[in-house]
Formats: sequence, structure tokens, C-alpha cells
Amino acid sequence: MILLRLARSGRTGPLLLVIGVFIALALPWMIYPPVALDIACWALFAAAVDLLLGFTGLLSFGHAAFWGGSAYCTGLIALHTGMPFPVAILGGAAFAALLALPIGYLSVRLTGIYFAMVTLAFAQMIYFIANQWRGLTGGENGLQGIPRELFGLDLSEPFFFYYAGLPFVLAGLFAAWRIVRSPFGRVLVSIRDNPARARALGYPVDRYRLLAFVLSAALSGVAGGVFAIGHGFASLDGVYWTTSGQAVMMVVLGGIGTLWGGAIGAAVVVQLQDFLATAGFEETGIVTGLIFIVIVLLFRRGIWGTARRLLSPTGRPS
Amino acid sequence: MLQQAFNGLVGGAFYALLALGLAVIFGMLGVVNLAHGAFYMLGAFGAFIALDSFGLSFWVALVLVPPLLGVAGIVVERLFVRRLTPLDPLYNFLFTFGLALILQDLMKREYGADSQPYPRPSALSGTVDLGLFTYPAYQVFVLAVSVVVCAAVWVVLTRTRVGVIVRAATERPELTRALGIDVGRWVTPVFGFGVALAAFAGVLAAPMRAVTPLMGSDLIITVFAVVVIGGLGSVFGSVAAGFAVGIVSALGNYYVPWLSQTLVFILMAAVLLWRPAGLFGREEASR
Amino acid sequence: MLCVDGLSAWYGEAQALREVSLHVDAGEIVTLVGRNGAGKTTMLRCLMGLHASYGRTAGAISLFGEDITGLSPHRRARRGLGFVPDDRGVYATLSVEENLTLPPGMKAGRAGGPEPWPLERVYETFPRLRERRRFPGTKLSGGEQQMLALARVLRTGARLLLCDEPTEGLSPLIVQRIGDILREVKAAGVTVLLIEQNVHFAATVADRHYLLAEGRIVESLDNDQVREREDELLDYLGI
Amino acid sequence: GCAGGPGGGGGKISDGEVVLAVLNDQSGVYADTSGRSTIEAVKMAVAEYQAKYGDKAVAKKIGVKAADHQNKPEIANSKAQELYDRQKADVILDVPTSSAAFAVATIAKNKKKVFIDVGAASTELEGKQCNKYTFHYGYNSYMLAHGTGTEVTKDGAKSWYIVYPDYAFGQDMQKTFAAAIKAAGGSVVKSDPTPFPNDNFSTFLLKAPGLNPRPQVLGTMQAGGDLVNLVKQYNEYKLRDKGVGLAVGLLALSDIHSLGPDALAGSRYTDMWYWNLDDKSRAWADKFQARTGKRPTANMAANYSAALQYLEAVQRAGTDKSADVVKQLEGHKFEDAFARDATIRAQDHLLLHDAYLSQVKPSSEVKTPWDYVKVLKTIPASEAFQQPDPSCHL
Amino acid sequence: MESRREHDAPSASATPGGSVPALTARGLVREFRGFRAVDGVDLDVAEGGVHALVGPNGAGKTTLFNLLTGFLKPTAGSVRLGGHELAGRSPEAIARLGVARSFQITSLFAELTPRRHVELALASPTGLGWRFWRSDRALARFAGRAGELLDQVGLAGHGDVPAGSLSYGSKRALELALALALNPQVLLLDEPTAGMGVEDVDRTIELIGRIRTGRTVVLVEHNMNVVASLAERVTVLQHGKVLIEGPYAEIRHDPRVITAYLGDSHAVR
Ligand SMILES: Nc1ncnc2c1ncn2[C@@H]1O[C@H](COP(=O)(O)OP(=O)(O)OP(=O)(O)O)[C@@H](O)[C@H]1O
Ligand SMILES: Nc1ncnc2c1ncn2[C@@H]1O[C@H](COP(=O)(O)OP(=O)(O)OP(=O)(O)O)[C@@H](O)[C@H]1O
Ligand SMILES: [Mg+2]
Ligand SMILES: [Mg+2]
Repeated sequence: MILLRLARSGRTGPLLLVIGVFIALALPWMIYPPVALDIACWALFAAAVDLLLGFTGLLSFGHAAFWGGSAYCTGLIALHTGMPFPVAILGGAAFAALLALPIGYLSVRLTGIYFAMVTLAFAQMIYFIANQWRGLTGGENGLQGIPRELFGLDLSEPFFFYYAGLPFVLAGLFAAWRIVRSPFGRVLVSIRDNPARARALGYPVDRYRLLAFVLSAALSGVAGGVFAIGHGFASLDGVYWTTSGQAVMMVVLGGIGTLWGGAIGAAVVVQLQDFLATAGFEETGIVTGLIFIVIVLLFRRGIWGTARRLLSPTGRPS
Repeated sequence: MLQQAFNGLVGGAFYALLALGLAVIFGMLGVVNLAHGAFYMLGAFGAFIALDSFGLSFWVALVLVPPLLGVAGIVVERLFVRRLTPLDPLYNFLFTFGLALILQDLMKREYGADSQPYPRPSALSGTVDLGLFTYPAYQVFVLAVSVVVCAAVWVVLTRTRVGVIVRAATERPELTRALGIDVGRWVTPVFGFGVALAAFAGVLAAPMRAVTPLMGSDLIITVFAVVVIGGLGSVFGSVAAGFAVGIVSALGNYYVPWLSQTLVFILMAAVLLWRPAGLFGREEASR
Repeated sequence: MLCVDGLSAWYGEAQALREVSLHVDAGEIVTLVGRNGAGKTTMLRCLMGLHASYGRTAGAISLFGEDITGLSPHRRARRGLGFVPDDRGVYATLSVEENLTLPPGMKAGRAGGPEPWPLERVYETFPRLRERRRFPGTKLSGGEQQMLALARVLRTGARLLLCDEPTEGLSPLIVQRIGDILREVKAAGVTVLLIEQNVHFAATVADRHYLLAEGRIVESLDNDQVREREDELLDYLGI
Repeated sequence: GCAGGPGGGGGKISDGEVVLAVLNDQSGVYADTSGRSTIEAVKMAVAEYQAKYGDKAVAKKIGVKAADHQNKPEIANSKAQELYDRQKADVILDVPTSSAAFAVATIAKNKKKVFIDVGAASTELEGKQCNKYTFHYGYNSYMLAHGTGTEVTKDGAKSWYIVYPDYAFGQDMQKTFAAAIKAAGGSVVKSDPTPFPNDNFSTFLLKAPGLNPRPQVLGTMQAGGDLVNLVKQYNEYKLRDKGVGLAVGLLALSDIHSLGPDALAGSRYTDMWYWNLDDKSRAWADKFQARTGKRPTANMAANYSAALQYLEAVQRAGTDKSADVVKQLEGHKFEDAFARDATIRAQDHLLLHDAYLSQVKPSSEVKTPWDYVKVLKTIPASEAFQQPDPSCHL
Repeated sequence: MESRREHDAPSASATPGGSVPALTARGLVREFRGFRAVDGVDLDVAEGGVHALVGPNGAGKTTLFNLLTGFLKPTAGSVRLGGHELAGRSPEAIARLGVARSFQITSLFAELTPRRHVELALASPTGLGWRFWRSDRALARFAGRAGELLDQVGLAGHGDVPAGSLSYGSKRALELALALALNPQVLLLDEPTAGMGVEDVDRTIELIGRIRTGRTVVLVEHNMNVVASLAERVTVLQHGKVLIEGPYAEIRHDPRVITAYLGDSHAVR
């Protein structure tokens, strides 16, 4: 269906889509399955962050609250109700969206660095709440032993679970793509460029931003939920600010406003972390820091953005 | 109670010094310097290295280390930051984030993650009687010095043309050049100066805080909150908010320990919702 | 004093100026006229050295017989160029008074340059600015910002003013006053290169006119010719 | 093992190689207390095993692998899977930080591979979270709290003021300490949670002398950089002169080294091992120093011991099959350079061994470099650790 | 209070022009840190007319526009459009009620092409903007109308370059196209011809003349040609207050207007 429509538009889209889906399906054959799952989850998370950063012009430094919040919620549902994990993940995503409503309502009035700081502050609050509420979240020790079966099917083998989680990730990515290329997405981009103008055209800017924020949070929630089920636990790290930072880093690495760039950024960062942790190189910060600096100084469009530019010299990010 | 408040002031002195440096750099260059904490850490390590490897006393370090790191800051500005300032502030945000990671890990590689020993200067090892209570002399010294430095910086920035020129150069560099101002000559030293302020705070911290590679990154998030409360870019606001947050968190520690970590952030959210540009920020800054 | 030879400029692939040559003599007021998009603003940006951030240029520019083609904007400013940009270039982060005191004044009367205007004189000429001097620059009304931009360049003591539509958005009364000011600074020995849409106004202040179309100088006229051929010119501008 | 006689040595060893993997924090706050030097300690155990058994060794080929979990449970989680699956690890060692340890324990249980945790303090590892393949080695919060709490109270310091970092470890320690102090006849005047991380403890230090009754000892549960901050400020306020002594929940040799012994002189804490305890430990510490240039922390020695005991168990079992090795470890009694009077308790896989109430010396008494500590008392293995937790079902 | 009642009575039936007022302001005040930019303005704009607002720079014209369109909240006073009170509403809500504006200082989406601009403006009243689950091809239905509007303002050849790279005059033309696209009941134009060449000014006059049927236009202009050829009524503002109101032919000879605004030789452009 989607493929057909894309094909009719006569762009390179369908080819890339086929390649993308193929890579997604083949990933656990090529690399270590748990790492593949991490990449998939982070890819969706990064796309959700890019939805805000690249297409709405809002840099959220607090998305950990939604990723981690959903992870806890997903975990609690799976642990205490015994529902199959897809239900738990959807519950987690709904919780993230619900959480995003008040946070977004209060923050979308601000922009730029102020927005980043306020979202960071709210996320830190969530972090401290999770830390204090030990009875529910397990505090520092995290929520351990989240079950992973589906109607009696044992999915504890990461290779199999990857395929169980992948539909969620792909659906989430599709949703992000749809949103960006919808009338709503167009309005978002115009709001990003000039909010006062958008107002004068009759668009309620804050409400548009709020909806974008909630949608982005819900997608982050899906990603966080799959991640929690995949790892079998939810931890405080998930709601810590470095998690937000890491997602932003992936977006920048892949290319802001490119959506798929986030997936590439996720792949690079996760693989790199995986590699460094085994390579016996202690100074992970030096390597990550250098990559950051090189990207920012030399490949500002990010990997995907640069590639796209090289492939089509006239291609402008739309 | 009074003692607790005073004690908050001392903690606030560090917030104020760091926030001041950040505000100078942000207010004038529009750069959110995430490496600020790392420079603070380097200041403390500078003092440690001066003593450990060269036998230089605290006082020599206090005079020597900040300018040296200031020069390092100038180099960083010339080579990197300058290229990124005309672009979205996000890029400098990310650049300095990467820089912070590198600096931290370089120190960790050299000195390990644990804390390095640094003694209090012997001249200040006693206590002073402040009338209502006695207090460690060194901390009184820290408070006094930082108040003096903050005031001096404020005077320089508001009573001279420096502030005006650098703000203009940041807002519209090309136009400012066309008005006959050599933008680079003004902007670079300001970055260096901000870094030197961070290093100064670092040297002051060495005798009373753990000198570790991570000492800055732990602190810097709170300092960001401080700067936002004061009004991003407002020099006076940052200093005032620094001391205020110091007192609030000291009292918070005392009365509501379980809330104390969130307190600064709650304060910040409240301030922003009430005044989106911070307590002393100008509306424009939020554009 | 200003001599432009074969100046071309590009925005990416699109060429906005095509081998423009012109000259402005000391003490003259010369206008550039032309339709929207003709390349007038581009021309001034090139003269000021500000085009580099948009695209490529070619050709030579000399000022007082010295080649300034490769100089950076602030060096050009120090050699006596003053600039009023088309978007007024008022700083949001500076107050009105800070906007005015920002440019470093030339050494008074250096090398035949005029006295820089003191703040007092600015405020006498534009009383609105005095009233609003503590407010951020961009909080001024559009016309007030225009006054500010012009006043600012007069405070530099520049010998050659490059003014991009300085009367845009000004009330008729103020437009007259600007005309007076231009004649006044001319009397003080200042040279002006002016972009002006208002041909009538242009004719009352300027000595000569260059007509620019699609990046080329198509004609150079003096005041009498302008008056004689007014209708024809308006037609031309309207094509 | 199977009832049948031993086959060829190679057949009994999976993939023909026994792989020991160290998974710990190599870049974060614990990098100095365990970190990469731990790998050297493990290699020393391997060398010792090979020297001891020579040709008769069941494990002919032994590999040592390492990975950094950066103190993050999710990284620990993927790394553990990877070590077991791809690096063919037969046992994972160390894993400081309780949340990471729990994650690895779950993996060990799923994959049926051995995991010997050294660096985590939580007693849940041998309680609610225990499983058949997970062992807890070295110390736990009970040992720390009961050693110091009980002994210092018995020694006459009856009233305590406890400050603890407000997260799981700190809260756990505070509870255990308070219980130990009460049981020994003392009282806790007040307990205050502190933010974590934190670099300004003045609020609490100023409060201490004013409490009623004035506490005789300040018990701090802080660790790492926070501990260093707290002690610096403790000295600043001259609390020792005001009659408030210092007892520390968790202290590593590297902390004393970085603060300088004078800052901590006189403070008491419980440790699982000390390098200058006796000839045996000294000899091992010398060997370690020859390899690394540093004195070992207790953590490193514990990892050495864990690796050695694991290899010994493989030797006894004649195979590296997890179930058989576990059987050999359970209930095993031994002594080595690290552990004295040691038993691996079969019910919950906790290692019981002697612990030591220690005191930091002033620098005037430090004769040899790194010899910062005086051991006041040996706490026998039978008292040092808690009774098995009934909620643990292996 | 007195003056208010006095105004209320006639405005309910008819204004001096004879037709029903589309937009009324009563006692509008706006202060900036103690500075009164608009200082008690009463304004009646007749439905279907072109009403010009002139005055010296800084008289408060743009501020008044901002008050009428919700971009600024009045310190005091009220604005009514038909039966609706506008003061206190958000800009977008006011735009929804049929009040469109152009900006004095161009305000566009730098990255978007003029065509996309106009499409967005056309889509605004339909609520299509909320459909995040639909393809953006849904916007194609506005393409035809967008092309027409661009044609009208003379941007036909520039429909597909980013608006940021348009010349100043073209940007002004796009401003106008956007305001028109909203098909507003009331159209507020802030110096629509500033920065335009002579020919463009003429075309703009002609354009406004064409689109005024069926709507009300309020115009801020310094170009008296434009005012003379379009406006039925002119309100002169000075120091935030109404100086005089009347047909252009009358006010141009008023000595107060000449000294405050027009000057002695108000050269008609
Ligand atoms: N930043 C830019 N990027 C790309 N093209 C540009 C840019 N600025 C101007 N142009 C193009 O260059 C040409 C000349 O523009 P310029 O601004 O010099 O015209 P102008 O004569 O000043 O017009 P106006 O009277 O409208 O100000 C125009 O076709 C314009 O579209
Ligand atoms: N946000 C603001 N803050 C402070 N002062 C303001 C603000 N907006 C406008 N002003 C002041 O209010 C006065 C009226 O401004 P306004 O823009 O309404 O004038 P105008 O009549 O449109 O003038 P022009 O013809 O020059 O555009 C000016 O003196 C201006 O400086
Ligand atoms: Mg122009
Ligand atoms: Mg105006």
C-alpha cells in the first residue's frame, strides 16, 4: 500500500524504504541481536526527538522522562497485571503521552534554549520522583525481572524478541514519517520558521506545539516500552538527563530534520558504545567527544544530511 | 538558621562565580558553554598540579591558573567556537558538550577518577568569629573574594563600552564589522575571560571540595538552572540568583532534605512560568 | 573617490550583478535607481565587503585611489565608508542610545572627513530618539528605526555614506528633513551613494543617477536629464 | 557431572577454553576501586592456577576478557549477554553497582552461566534476587554496617548522627546501621538523607554539634567523591575537636590515598581485606604491585580470589559445565590470600569470611607508602554476615 | 464614560460614512513601561470602505494594529468586530474571525517558497492543519487558488524559490498575497507599498482597489498617493491620540496635519 503510493510519486523514496525495511529485518543476522534491538529502540526515540527538534524547532532536553517513564509503566503493567507485552507497551506509550500533556502545556510557551532548560528541569523532577518512590520503581536498583512472554510463547531469546518488538518500532517510525509529511507537519515547519507569522495566518501556535510534543512523547514512549521489555528491566538511567542528551546526540549525528538520520545516528552510537566497552579503551568520553566535535565542525548536516546532499546536489532539506 | 543561611551564601558563591562566567559568555556571545564545568574542574586540577608538580602555593595558583586557562579558552574560541557562532546556538551547545567530555576524560586518563588531595592554605586554616557564630576562615575568604570579583565584573561590564560592543558583535557580526568594529578582537577575549572565571572558581574550590574529573559535570546542571532563574545573559541576575539558590538549597537541605535535589528545578520552572525570560532577563533574550 | 570596475556578484549560481562599473566623485550625491530585484542592495553590500557570506564576487573596488577589494568590512569602515542597511540594522539587544554610541567615531575631521555628529545634535534633529533612548532598539517604530540607522552613520564621521532606501517608511515631514540633512552633510564634504525608490526625492537631493536593471548599469543621468525625461524614466522603471 | 568417567580433558571444556570475564566500571566513579587493575588481579589467579596444576589442569586454555558497563544497567545487560554468547565467557566477575548486578544476575539465570559478583553492596543479591548461578563475594551492606555499627558502639560511642546519600545503597545502609547500633545498645540521634551527588555538606555538619544529645560519632554512608567532599568539610568545621568522631560506611584504600590519611585519621570503618594484614596478603600485594605499580584495593583482591576459586571448582568438577561448577562451589570451605575462614553458603551463595574493623592512621604513623590503615579487630566469619534470607529460593 | 455613550449610540446604527461599522475601538490604551504608545484611541471603520491611518513616525499606528489583531493586549479599552469583543483574544483567534494583517517589517517563513506560504494561508481556516495522519498532498487542492494569488501580486515567476532569497520588494508583495489568501472580512495593511518601486506601487493600488469589494480595508501608509487614491476616510494619529479624522481632501489642508506630518511641500510621490 505505502510502497505503491510511494512508487507512484516517482521518487527515490520507495527504493530507500525497501532497503531500510530489509536492513531492519536482517539486522539481528548481521550484528548481535541485543545490540540490534537497542539500535531499533534508539532509532525510534531519535526520530521522535527529531520530530520536535528538526520539524518544530524545539530542542527538548527532557525526553528521557517519556522514554524512561514509559519504561517504568510498561514494566509495571507487565509485572503486575500479567498482560501480554504489546498491551504493556501501548499502556506505556499512553502514559508518556499523558505525562507530556501537563509538561508540554507549561513548556511550549518558551522556545530555544529556554525550552531546553525547562524540559530538562521537568525531566529531572521525574527522575527524582522515580528515585524517591522506591516501592514502585525500585529506586536505584531499578524495576527488575519484567517478563517477556506472549501468550505462553517464550521470547527470552533476544533474537526472537527482536522480531516481536520490531513491528512496534517500524510502526512508530512510519507514524513519525506520516506526521512530518502531513498538513500538520507543514504547519509545524512554518511555526518553526516564524511563529508570529503563523499566528497571523490563524494557526494557534502553542496548541500545535503541544500536539507535536505529545505525539513525540508517545513515540518516545513506544521506544522506551520496547526497550524495557527487551532488557527485562527499567532503570533510573532511563529517566536521567544523559538519556535525553544521547537521543539529541544521535539526531545531530544523523542529521537534524532528516528523520531517518536519527536511525543512523542510533546505529553509530550504540555500536560505538558496544565496541568501546569491549575494546578495553577506558576513555569513552574522548572518542564520543571527538566524534561530536568533528560532526559539528565538518558535517553539520549529519551523516544522512551530508549523504543526501552528495547524492543530489540540488536537494535541499525540505 | 542564620548560620545555615550564611552557609548557603558560601555554597552560592560558587554558583555565582560559575553563573557569572556562563552569563558573560552567553549574554555576549550567545554561546551556551557546556564545557564551563570542565574548565572549573581544570582550574581545580591546575591548582593541584601547580602544587604537586611545581610546588607552587595556593596563592600563586590563584593568580596564575585562571589567566592560563583563559588563554586556553581564547585558543578554543579562535579555532572552533568562532566558526559556529553565526549558526544555530545548538551547534556550540553540542560542540562544548563534546569538549567537556574530552577534557573530563583526559584528566581521568592522567589522574584517575578518584579525588586528588589538596590542603587548605595554612594562612586560612583557622576559624573566624563572626559575632553570631564562628566560621571556617577559608569559607569566609571564598565568600568575600567572590563577592568582590562579581562586583568588579559587573562594574566593568556596565560602566564601559565592552558590554555594548560585544553584544552588538554577537547579535549581528557582519553589520558590526560594517560599523568599523573589529569583531574578533573583542569577542575572543570575552570567551577567554569567561573561562578564566570558571577556572578561578575551580582554584577556590580545590581546598574545600573533592578535586575529581567529574566535579564540574555534577555542578554544571545546577548552575544552568541558576543562570536561567537569573535570566539567561543577565550578569546581575546570574550573580543574584547564584547566591539566592545557594541559600534556598541550604535551607532546603535543612528543612526538606528529601526534596532538596528537586528544589532548584522546581524553583526554575516556577520562575520561568511566571517570567519567561528569568528574573532579570530581557524579553528579547527569549526570542 | 569611489571607483568600481567590472563588479559581478552571485548568489550561489544566480548572478545578481553583471560587470558593473561606476564612479562617485568627492562631494557628490549619487543615487542608484532600479526596479525591485535589480541588484541595488547587492551592489551596496559588495561595496561594504558584506557579500562574502552570500556568495562569490569579482571585479575591483577602489576608494580614494586605494584598492579595497580584499579588505574586511571593518577596515573599509575605518577608511571612511558608512553604511545604512536596507533592513535598518538596529540591534535588539542594545538600547537606542547604545545603538547610537556603538560605532567608534573617526578621529574628528580626519583626512577631510566631516565632524562626527555628537549625541546632542542627533537628539535635536530627531527628538523622538531622545524620548525613547532607554528602550531596546527594535522596540522603536519602523520609521524611528530608520532615523536611528541614519543618525548612527552620521555619528561615525564617515566620508562616503552608502544608504539603502533611507526614506522608506518615513513620514513626508521626516523625508523632507532627511533631504535637508543630506544636503547639509554634502556641504560638509561628505559623499553619498543612495538607493532610492522615490524618484522625486532623488531628483531633489542628488547630482547624478545610475539606472540599474537586471544587474547592469543601463544609463547614467544627471538631474536635468531626469527632470526632462521623467515620464520616460518612470515608464522605464515600470517595465 | 555425568556419571560416566572423565573423557578427554578438551571435551569437558566448552569450546576448549575457559573464559573469565571482568565486567565493571572502567571509566566512571568506580574505575579506581576496581576498574582495569582488576583484570590484572584475575590474570594473577589464572597464572597461579596454571602453575599449581601444570599438565594436570582441567582448564588447559584460559582466557580473560573485560568489558566496561559504565555503571549503567542497560549496558551491563547487553554486555553480559554478549560476554556469555559471543565471547564465550564461562563466568562473569565483579560488576559493581547493584542495579547492574541485578541485570547481570538475571542474564546469568537465563543463560545458565556462572556470575560471581564482587562490587555490589546490596543484600538482595542473596535475597529476593538470588538465583542458582549467581554468587555474592566479598562484602555487602550488612557486613559494612554491622561491623562498624556494632563495634564502634560497643567501644563506647553510644550516640550517632547518620548522614546517607538518598538512593538505594544509602537508604539500605542507614537502616542496617541503625539496627546494628540499637542492637549494640546505642542510639541514633538523627538520620539525614543528603542529595546525591552533592558537594556541599555544611548544612548537616553545622547541625551535628547542636543536636540533642550531642552525637559522639558521625556516621557517613557517602562513597567516592561525595565522601571526599564530606570529610574535607568535616575537617573544616573541626568537628573532631568538638567531640564528634567519624565512622565511615564504605571506604576504599584509594579514597584514603586521595584525601591524605590526616583528613581521615582516627575514623573507623569495616573492610573485607587489607593488603598489609599478614604475610600472605602482603606477599600477594607485592606481586600485584610488581605488575601494576599500585597497592591493591580489597575489591581487586576479592576478584582475584573469586577467579581462583572458580578455577579450583572447575578443576574439582573436571568440567566447566555451569551446573557442575556451581555444585562444587556450594558449601566449599577454603582460605587464600584474600579470604580467611571462608565458606560459600549453599543456601544463598553468599561468601562468608572474616571482616576487619579498621582505623585510618595519622600520617605520622604511616611508615611504608600506602600503609594507611590499622586493623583494630577481626570480625569472625560467623558474625560478619547476616543469616540467610528466607525469600531466597535458588 | 460620557464620550463612550455618545459614541455608542450612533455606532450601533451608522457611522459618519453612512454604513455599518465593521470594526470599532473605544478608549484603546497601550503602555510600555510607562510610555503611552496608544493613548485613548476611538476608531470606527465603516464596513466595505478603505480607511487610512496616517501620522508621524512613532505615532502609534503599528501598535494600534497590534492591539486590533491581538498581538498586543490593550492596557485599557475595547475592540469590537461585529458582535465580538476582540480585546483579550489571541492573534490566531482574531485571524479566525476574519481579520488579517500584513506586517510592516516583513515577516515570512524563510525556508518555504511563496507557493507554500499561500497554501498554508489558504488551509488555515479549514482545520486541515490538524490532520497529522493525512498526506500533505491534501494541500494540493489549494494549488490553483495559490497560483492565482501569486499572479495577482506579481510573484508568478517567483513561486518556487525560498522566500528568504526574494528581493525586498517581492517580499512585500508576498506579505500582501498572504493577507489576501485568508479572504478576510477586515484587512489590515501596514505600509503595503513601503520599499516598492513606482510601478509596483501603482499595481498595488490597483490591486487593493480590486480586492476591497466585499471587505473592509485599514491601511497604514506614508505614501500620500496611495492614501489619496484609495481611502475614503483618513484618521491622523499623533502621540498615540487621534488628531483629526475625515476625507483625505479635507485633512490634507488642515494646518495641524501639515505641521505635524505632511510638511509644507508634501511632494506627492
Ligand atoms: N540572500 C539571497 N539569496 C539568493 N538570492 C538573493 C538574495 N538576496 C537577493 N537575491 C537576489 O538577487 C537579486 C538582486 O537582489 P537585491 O536585493 O540586490 O535587489 P534590489 O535592487 O535591492 O531590490 P529591492 O528594491 O527590492 O530591494 C534578486 O533577484 C534577488 O532575488
Ligand atoms: N514593544 C514595544 N516596547 C516599547 N515601546 C514600543 C513597543 N512597540 C512600540 N513602541 C513605541 O511606541 C511608539 C509607537 O510605535 P508604532 O510602531 O506604533 O509607530 P508607528 O505609528 O507605526 O510609526 P511608523 O510610521 O514609524 O511605523 C513608538 O515610539 C515605539 O517606540
Ligand atoms: Mg534592496
Ligand atoms: Mg509602523
